[in-house]
Amino acid sequence: MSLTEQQKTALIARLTALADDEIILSHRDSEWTGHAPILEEDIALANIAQDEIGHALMYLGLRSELDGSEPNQLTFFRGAREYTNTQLVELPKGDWAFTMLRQYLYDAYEALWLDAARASSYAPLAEVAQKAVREEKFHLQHTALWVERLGLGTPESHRRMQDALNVLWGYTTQLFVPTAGEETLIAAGITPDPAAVKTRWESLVRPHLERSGLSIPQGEGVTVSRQHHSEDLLYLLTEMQSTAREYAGAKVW
Amino acid sequence: MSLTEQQKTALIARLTALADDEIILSHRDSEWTGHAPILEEDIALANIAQDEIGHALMYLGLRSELDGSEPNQLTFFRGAREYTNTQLVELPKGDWAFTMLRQYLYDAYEALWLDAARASSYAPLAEVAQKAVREEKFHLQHTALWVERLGLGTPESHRRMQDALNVLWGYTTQLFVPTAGEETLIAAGITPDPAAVKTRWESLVRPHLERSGLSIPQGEGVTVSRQHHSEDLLYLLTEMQSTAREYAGAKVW
Amino acid sequence: PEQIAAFEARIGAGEKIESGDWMPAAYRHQLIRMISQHAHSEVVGMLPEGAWITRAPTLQRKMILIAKVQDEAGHGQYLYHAAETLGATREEMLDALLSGKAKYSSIFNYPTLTWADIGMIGWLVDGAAIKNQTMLAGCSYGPYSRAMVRICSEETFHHKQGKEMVVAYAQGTPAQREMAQDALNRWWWPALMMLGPSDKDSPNTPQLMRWGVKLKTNDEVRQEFINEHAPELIEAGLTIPDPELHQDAQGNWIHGPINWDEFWAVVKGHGQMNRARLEARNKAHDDGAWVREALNAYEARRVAQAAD
Amino acid sequence: PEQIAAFEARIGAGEKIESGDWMPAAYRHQLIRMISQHAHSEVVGMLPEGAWITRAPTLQRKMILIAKVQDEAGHGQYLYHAAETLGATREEMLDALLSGKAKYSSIFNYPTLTWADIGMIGWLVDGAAIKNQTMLAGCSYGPYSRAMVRICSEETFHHKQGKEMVVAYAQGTPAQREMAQDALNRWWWPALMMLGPSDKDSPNTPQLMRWGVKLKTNDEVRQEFINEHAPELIEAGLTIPDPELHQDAQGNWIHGPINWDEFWAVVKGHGQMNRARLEARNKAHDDGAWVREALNAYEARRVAQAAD
Repeated sequence: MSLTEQQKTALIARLTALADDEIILSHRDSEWTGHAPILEEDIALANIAQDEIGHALMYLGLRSELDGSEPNQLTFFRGAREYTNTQLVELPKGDWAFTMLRQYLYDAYEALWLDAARASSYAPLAEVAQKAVREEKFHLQHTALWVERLGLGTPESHRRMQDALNVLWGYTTQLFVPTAGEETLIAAGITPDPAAVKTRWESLVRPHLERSGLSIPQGEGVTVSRQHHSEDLLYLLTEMQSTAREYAGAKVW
Repeated sequence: MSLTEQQKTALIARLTALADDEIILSHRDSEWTGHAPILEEDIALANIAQDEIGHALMYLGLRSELDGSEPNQLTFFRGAREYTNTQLVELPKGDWAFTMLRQYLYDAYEALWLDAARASSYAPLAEVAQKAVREEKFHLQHTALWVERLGLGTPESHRRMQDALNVLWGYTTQLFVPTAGEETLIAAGITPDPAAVKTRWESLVRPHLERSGLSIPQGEGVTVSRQHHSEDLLYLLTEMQSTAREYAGAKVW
Repeated sequence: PEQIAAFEARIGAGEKIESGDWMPAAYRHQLIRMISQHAHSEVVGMLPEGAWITRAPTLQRKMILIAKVQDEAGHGQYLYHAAETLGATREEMLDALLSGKAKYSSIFNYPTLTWADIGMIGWLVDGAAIKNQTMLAGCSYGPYSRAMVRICSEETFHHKQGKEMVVAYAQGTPAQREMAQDALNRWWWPALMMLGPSDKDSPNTPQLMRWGVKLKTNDEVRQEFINEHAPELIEAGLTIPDPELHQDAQGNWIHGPINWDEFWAVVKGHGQMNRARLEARNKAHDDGAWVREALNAYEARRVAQAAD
Repeated sequence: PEQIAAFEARIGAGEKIESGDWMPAAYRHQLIRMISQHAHSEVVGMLPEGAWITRAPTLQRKMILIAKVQDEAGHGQYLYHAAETLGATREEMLDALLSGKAKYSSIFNYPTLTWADIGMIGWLVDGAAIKNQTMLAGCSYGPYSRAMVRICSEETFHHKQGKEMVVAYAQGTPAQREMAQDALNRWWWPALMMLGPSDKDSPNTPQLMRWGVKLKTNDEVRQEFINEHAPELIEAGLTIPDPELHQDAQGNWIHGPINWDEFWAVVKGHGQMNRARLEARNKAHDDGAWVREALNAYEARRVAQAAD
């Protein structure tokens, strides 16, 4: 299919949002490298972080085909005000419960989004979704098990998981806020309807959280657009972009 | 007096070392702003941090007269490998005991160095030392009292002070390591002999630490030159220089 | 009722009420609420600006910003003292802040994302605060009124510095200009909102005005703020992010509709930084507990020794 | 003594000793020391490189670096397993690391200060490690020898990547060239030293060679390392920071005097990062205690339920 200009603009926004979430979450996961509670998890989380960067490159690659943008330029030379990740992924890494629960909530969302995107009418997206969904389901299995083990482990691990859920739950709402012009993509079957993904997501994560002994908080979530960020993103980007910006003239890395 | 080329080079190195210590320590102190244990100390430590930047500007001003260098250019566009601060001041801020004890050890050194520098044969240095020594003695009074209060306060505050001293003591040695060519400055009475400052420093701080219930650790200190840094300095500079480097073309701030 | 009449007569005559004077419980209560909120705002307000001390672009700007944040800590101190004259204790007030029970100005729940925000906060946020504080300097409670006079003169200095910064950046490199405009885009509406809900949604105002605690309504103060700042921002070459903004026949600058939903969402805790601000204050308080204990123990021992 | 003779005969015949075989206590002890030190080095070695994952200049480099550090964690795992075959427990070994009793390669007490350090570590530090590991792959203890074979093939890949990076930067922009040269200035001597003290200061070597644990002396391995790397570095356009370096008549590259005082100072804890490295490992261990407890509790419950 060939995209209309309107669809192209909307798809660029959605792909960038997807990539930005992966880039920022992968950064938070990388912060654990060398500091995980067991050596096996240094390995597992490094694996997840690697796949996330792979996905970011995949989404930015699709974007590049649409507008000729350069993935590393977008990653290392946009400021906090231009990033369109959710606040969920920019929150500081917290403790292991926070990290595993955030990763679980996010993996469930991404796995279901990709699962639906396999049916995209835009073939390049359908293709990559087909490939990425397998990795994502593997992450989901890993983090779902952690949620259960920590939720049901000791009173302390349960308390930490519940604390993490109390903070994180409201932020998940933003994952499902449509990006600019997304309705035209949904209408044309190019990308999944976030509302439908949310329904499936809720019916997946709610029972698992409850089975893991956790109570899901009430109240409204964060519904602002992905342009809104906390100071945490600024600190993250300062670090992440420091080398690229210091050697801005470099052609080869 | 007019300086020989050799003296000029050596004096530039010494002034830069003095300024670098102030810039880095002031950064560590600023990290407490808004996070001090009592509001009164937010104010007091902000005051110290301000004076330190004032001193850095003073030393870099003297350097500027010698080589036309620009203080902000030196501060915001040198990398970790070019900074010549001691490792003492780049260590992460630690707890309040660590911060107050480091500040005390440093203030005592700077106050005594400045006190001796008032007799410098290089008039511009003698003049600024005369002025700065008063501020420094005020800082010293403040931090000396904290050392005593925490050293003698509760078992916990005493333990934290002793832990801090066990880490910090070895790093103080580097404050007194001569900078490149400093012997020519000492011979001409331009700057104080670090060995003499060290003798006075020891006879000031050792009894005060002991009076505060602390035991001074044995063993060799850090004697490497001021070119050697830890990764902590890198992280500090990434943050400190982020704005200046992002807007490197700016003429007016 | 007789006492109330006498009290209201004193206020009507422009007298100041002092700490020991009789006052209605509701007056005392409202003042403690307002003054402690104000003190909390100074203390929480140190966070968004304090975060940029370590990122200031020059040594001179770094010194100025440290001095500014230090002033804010000082303002917090005076204001806690003023509230103490009404019988509140610093501990009660801090507990209320740390538990999330007490409010502070919602403006500090917005993030500072660039260095230009430091200038813009000085110009707009301090500018709005000054309008409010100038009014409160005339309020009926003496200690609050006097604290306001002192605070206002320092804030005026910060306001001037902030304006100078933004004006310079608006005339600086393209990147600086863009940074200044972006800061205005993000701070304009929050600055308008920080002067409080529209009069029709501000139930306390009439009572507070009768008691001389407030001398003007929120909308009046907001109008003064816009009338001063709108022309200056335009003069600086910046675009105010309100397409409906215009001057009316009386010369007042009339703003477009304010998104009060956002205001209330932020007040209720949904701003980007609400959680982080309270966590930072709580962490500072918790991490400082052993220090305060040590100070007390040392002091108690000193007093005991002096008594020997 | 008969057993020892038989044991030494097996080694002399090139046989591998396996986990259940009889071995002298000193052989077991030396191997546990060496293998666990080696495992600790992999684990601590994650820190200086891991710190740059969040600072890599491109997404591709970031992925490669994560993969590399992940490999190091994997090497740590194999090596702990190999040491376990000799009766050491992971806990004992970790305790010895965390308390500072066990050593790890001193090279990781040097700081990584620029991105070029990541390339230089791959090229020089992994290059030196490979020389050592290739030798150890032929060692007499089967599990260690097999772990070395596996590790060596991964390290060879890292070595190649590191070399490619540095060569590219040496031919890059002036700033990149300067970064590469500076990295060489800082890592050259530590890389030479990491192959261990000079033979005359290495008292264990003769015994270890007789038992087939080491097959070459430190100085022999060092010579191999320099012979390979010196010409490649020069070819890349970099200057090796040793004015006395030269090739002798046999074609060996002869280095100037090594500052062994620095080596011993760093070994004894006076490197820039010794304290930080141990603190980081201890913090990770302490912060992870509740997680490990929860895992055990969950697992115990699962096992108990399965038994029902």
